[in-house]
Amino acid sequence: MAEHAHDIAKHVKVYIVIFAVLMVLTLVTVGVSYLELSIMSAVIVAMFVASIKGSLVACYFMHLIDERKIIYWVLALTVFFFIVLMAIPSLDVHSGEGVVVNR
Amino acid sequence: MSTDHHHNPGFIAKYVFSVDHKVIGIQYAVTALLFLFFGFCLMMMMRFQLAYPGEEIPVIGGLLAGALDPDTGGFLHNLAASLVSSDGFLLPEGYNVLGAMHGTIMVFLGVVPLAVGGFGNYVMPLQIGAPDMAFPKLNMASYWVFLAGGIVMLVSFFLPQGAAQSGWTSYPPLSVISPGQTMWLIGMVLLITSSLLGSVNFIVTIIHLRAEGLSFFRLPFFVWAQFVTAFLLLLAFPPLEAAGVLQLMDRVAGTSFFMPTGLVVANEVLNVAGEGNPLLWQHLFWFLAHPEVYVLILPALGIVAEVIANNTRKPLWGYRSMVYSTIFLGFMSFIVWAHHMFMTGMGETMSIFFQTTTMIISVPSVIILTALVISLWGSSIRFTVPMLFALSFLPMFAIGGLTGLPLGLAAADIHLHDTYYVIGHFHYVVAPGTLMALFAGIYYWYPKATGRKMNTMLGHMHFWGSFIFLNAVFMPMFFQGMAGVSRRLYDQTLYYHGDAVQSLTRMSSWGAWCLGIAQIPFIINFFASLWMGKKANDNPWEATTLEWSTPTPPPHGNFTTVPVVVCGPYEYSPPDKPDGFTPQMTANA
Amino acid sequence: MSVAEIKYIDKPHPITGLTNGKLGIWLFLASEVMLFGALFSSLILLRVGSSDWPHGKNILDVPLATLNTIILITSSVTMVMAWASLKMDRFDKFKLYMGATIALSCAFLVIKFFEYSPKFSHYEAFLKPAAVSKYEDHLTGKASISGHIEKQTDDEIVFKPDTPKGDHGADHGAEHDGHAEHAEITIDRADIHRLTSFGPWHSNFLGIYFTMTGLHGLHIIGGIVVNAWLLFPGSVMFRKERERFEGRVECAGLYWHFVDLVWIFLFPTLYLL
Amino acid sequence: MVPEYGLWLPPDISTHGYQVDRLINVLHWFMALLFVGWGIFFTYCLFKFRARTGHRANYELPNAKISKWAEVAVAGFEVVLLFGLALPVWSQVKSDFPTDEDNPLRIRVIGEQFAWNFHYAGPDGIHGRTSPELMKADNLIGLDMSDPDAADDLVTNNWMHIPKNKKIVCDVSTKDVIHSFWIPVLRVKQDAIPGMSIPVWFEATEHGDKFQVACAQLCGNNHYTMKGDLTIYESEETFNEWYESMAGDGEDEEEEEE
Ligand code: HEA
Ligand code: HEA
Ligand code: CUA
Ligand SMILES: [Cu+2]
Repeated sequence: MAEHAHDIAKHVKVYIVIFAVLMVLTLVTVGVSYLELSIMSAVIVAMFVASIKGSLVACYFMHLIDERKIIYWVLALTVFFFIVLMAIPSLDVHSGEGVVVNR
Repeated sequence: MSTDHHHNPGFIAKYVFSVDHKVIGIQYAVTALLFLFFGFCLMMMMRFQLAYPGEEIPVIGGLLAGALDPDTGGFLHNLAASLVSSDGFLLPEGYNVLGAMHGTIMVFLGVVPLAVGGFGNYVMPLQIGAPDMAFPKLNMASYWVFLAGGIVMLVSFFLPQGAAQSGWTSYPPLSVISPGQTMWLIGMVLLITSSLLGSVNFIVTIIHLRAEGLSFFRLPFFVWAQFVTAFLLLLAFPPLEAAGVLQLMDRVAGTSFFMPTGLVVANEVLNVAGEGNPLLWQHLFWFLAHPEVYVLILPALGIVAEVIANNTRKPLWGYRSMVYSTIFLGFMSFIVWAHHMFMTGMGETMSIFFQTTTMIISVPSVIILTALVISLWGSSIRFTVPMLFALSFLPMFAIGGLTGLPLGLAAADIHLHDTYYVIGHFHYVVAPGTLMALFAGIYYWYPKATGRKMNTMLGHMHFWGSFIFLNAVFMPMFFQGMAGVSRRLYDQTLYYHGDAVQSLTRMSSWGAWCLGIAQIPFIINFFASLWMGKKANDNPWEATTLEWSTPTPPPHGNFTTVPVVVCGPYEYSPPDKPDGFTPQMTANA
Repeated sequence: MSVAEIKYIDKPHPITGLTNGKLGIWLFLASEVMLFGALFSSLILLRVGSSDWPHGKNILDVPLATLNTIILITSSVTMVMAWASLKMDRFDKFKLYMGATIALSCAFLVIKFFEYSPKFSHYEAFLKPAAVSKYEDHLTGKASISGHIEKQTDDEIVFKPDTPKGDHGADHGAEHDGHAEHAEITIDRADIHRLTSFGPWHSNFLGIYFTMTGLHGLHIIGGIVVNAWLLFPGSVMFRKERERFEGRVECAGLYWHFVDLVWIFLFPTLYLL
Repeated sequence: MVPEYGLWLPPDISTHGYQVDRLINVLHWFMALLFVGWGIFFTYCLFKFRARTGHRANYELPNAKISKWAEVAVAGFEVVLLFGLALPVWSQVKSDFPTDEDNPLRIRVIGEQFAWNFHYAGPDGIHGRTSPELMKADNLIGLDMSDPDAADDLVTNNWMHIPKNKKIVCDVSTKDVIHSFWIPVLRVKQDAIPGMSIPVWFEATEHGDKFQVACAQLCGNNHYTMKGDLTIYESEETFNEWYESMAGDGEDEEEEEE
């Protein structure tokens, strides 16, 4: 938010650190992909790293870490519906009694 | 932005590319009314085929058949070729074109733009005491993108492939392999974009620009309805946009997101990669389309609440529970979508979940409707024209809503799914329901927008005609559906059960044409009153909400004094003024 | 007519603590979450339902994409630095950082172009089941051969196949296989069930890859337009309406970080898994 | 004999259909009751509280406990409907598939634009292999005649034949777009989803040859013509007689009959 110049200067230091961390994590996830992990663990690791990177961007570059309440509310609502949306594939694949025919 | 108000804009800037929410609202409303009318005309043609299968359509059939010749047909040629045979009767593909475009136009180009774009834009900022929308230019952009979408849809009729013909639901693989769908998808992407721009604007405006003293629980119910609606549009539309992009890819880039392996069309194996999933579309579509139906109904409920409060001369009963119900309704509407898909072979757990949520979502509707009816108790009802429309909304929405219950129970849906019962159900909520509420809104706010009242006599003619004939159109559909007649059926007499109820179909068609005639007084009234209507003062209905405390028609910036709100929205007949009312806005701040 | 002013354009609202623009951009981003959410959901569904989902690394160019990831993250940093410079009253630095952001985004698109274009000249021939054994030595997939077309006639195709599976040193993306020393082979058209380049029509994997990265690319273009406006014509606002200008830069930044964030998820899901 | 069709539900000739009908009927009585009760209150208000001289609106809100009770009652009734009537039927229709002991007749139902194909397994009870490449005008479902199981198979086009009093399982699939397999008199409806084969089961309690199979989902221009005939035989014996007479006809599929 509207801070004073020296606050911003402090922010800038944080940005640089985050930048470095993001770079390292990028290399980590690329590196891990060459390890030939099983698909399950590969997905978990990749998504874990991506979530950390994503949260860093959201929290620090987008300043979500000290954002206003109302934005949290909007995002909470969105996240809820996002999860519902993500449930669609599982609803579809695991519960139907139809048989997939791969003719 | 705000600085623009200081210039003296020219005609174009003032009335065409205007950033004033009132002008944009009127643009939206008029465009939407024209689309409604157009959508209705499509349906009147279809109803002829249904009533008299395989006969020449009177007048229009001959006209179009005359345009079949590519040399003399001119721009009508493509249209005619996609609709009629050389004998002037409707082709099966023509029937499908009309049906798909009727649904699309009514929902996305008629009711939503009228209810949200029109009434929302015009009335909401006034009711919250705001000078304009938070982002006036965005507001203008949203209208023009909407219009572009509408034009794309209209133009598609005149292209060689014709307009879309796979139903408004556009289920693949049919939609991917049938002509005309590409334009539909492009049009939809534009319409969705327009709605997104609009909804951001609505939410910011309602949160930020309320007048001093106008707390959330002093908002008129109409504003609440618009608020929840905007959230539905904001969060439910993007998945359809995604689905639309995927379907567009399937059509133009040859992908097969919705096409499984080994499809055989006309004994040829389709040369696509395969491995797609047609149900993915249905999930994404209904993820939008169920919230969408509440987008159709919530603004209507808002209008009805305003009109009823005003004409009962008494505060609304259960205002708070109505507000909470609306929020709950909006929230729940995101998790009932698969009740449109019970017959796709979903698993039992999943169907139990969606049956339960569907039953739950009916409860807030019951609460809202009950509150509105109890509001009549102890009141003093003025049967003005808007009030007649608002009152008739209640029982007809109740019929539509109640018939949603059998559809929501999968076992009953086995028989009713995709029959005319469904058509009956949702037309009772969208046509005798929403449409009547929108008419109420037009009669109610017309004096504010134009400074003149609409004619009461013509209004009564319009009301009784519409009321009677809407029921005549849609009531028979329940019996048709019960008997087992499928929807989207070009000729039901081929079936034993369809032939048995053909007389009902015919009755319904005559109802539709009479309904058309019943609109004539309205159209006359709407235009003639601009010049000949009785002059109205600033507050002809003696109403409390803010839009009636500003000059008629409201100036740029809406208010001449800074509005300060001192009380709730419906202070009619308060103890200190038994025959009067307390406006929300103090006379002078 | 002071009544006509729209409030909270430059100053935050006392209760929400936000300007109109900032609340608006967050709502817009919420809708964007749902847009990309739906696409990710589709991707998962398609992948789970597929019998043979390729490993992104075998088809796509991971080094280029890694480079692009680095570029995009850097551009996010320069973007936030541009905003910080404004706050610290360094308009010159703002211009510098903003210029860097735009340059990086353009670089991203250029690299994307180089990533996309070879796909359209690289082909895969899916063989009919009966013909698979005939080309045993050259198979690159279960029943398919990928490579470049050298010559084609009505009933034959002269094909320069990629290094077959199993050969070592081939796991670094098909694009480099143009260099692989491999003899040309001739394939009977009659043996081919489907011949396709590696465009979106190739398979659902490439379909969703092109759709999602393409849509993401459109977002990048949108960001470039906005940022360029802020850097050139828009920057006169800095002197006239300072707060409002800062607000706009902040909103553009939020949007830009979101585009970056989407990429952070796209990159592993498409390229690495 | 053409069954009597009328304004309400079509005749029901299935073993499970009465439950569907009962649910629909109970529900409509409930809806009618609610609507009428609510309508009486509504009309009474319109009359009693109309604006007239000497009548004035009352600012005080009525303390309407009754509404709470009405709402609770509605919700309660919905719960009863859902758990008492609707879900049991649904689970019977969807999960209680006939077991091997019931020895059901399995028929593959394959939709196409614009016809229903019925694929019978014949005496061996095994459906022959099919493949999309073989689907041609003279072999609509692409039956692979090199598969020995296909030898005694029979395919009918737009004409379904089943015996009465026998459990039937239909595996519903489609060649091209989505269709919906619907037999109104049997209270059976199942969408045919491309890429999937979805089973439904039923048992007929009447016989006759004037029944119809419909397509309930928009599937293209001639969706409306996509109807088949349904003949229900009095017993399994008569059904088998029909089967043998068809199999002996020496149609394409049966040429390799021994
Ligand atoms: C404005 C639009 C609108 C609204 C509000 C609704 C409301 C509801 N709808 Fe409807 N529906 C549609 C529009 C709408 N619908 C459309 C367009 C389709 C078809 C799409 C297509 O396939 O093309 C459809 C289809 C549809 C289906 C799918 C049918 C099928 O394809 O087989 C289902 C199934 O569950 C359903 C259920 C419901 C339910 C349970 C409600 C509930 O919300 C209703 C709740 C209301 C009430 C219960 C009545 C209220 C109260 C009273 C009567 C008062 C009585 C009270 C007291 C005494 C206290 N609808
Ligand atoms: C909001 C939605 C909406 C509305 C209002 C309507 C209104 C009407 N609908 Fe529609 N309908 C749908 C949405 C809607 N419909 C949908 C989604 C489908 C499914 C499509 C599909 O299968 O894919 C459908 C399908 C559908 C069918 C089934 C077709 C089939 O399955 O084969 C039928 C059949 O009769 C029908 C009839 C009507 C009629 C007679 C009206 C009447 O109520 C119309 C009344 C209209 C007016 C009275 C116009 C008023 C306006 C004016 C007079 C303008 C005046 C202008 C100025 C003053 C400028 N509709
Ligand atoms: Cu098949 Cu309709
Ligand atoms: Cu619904």
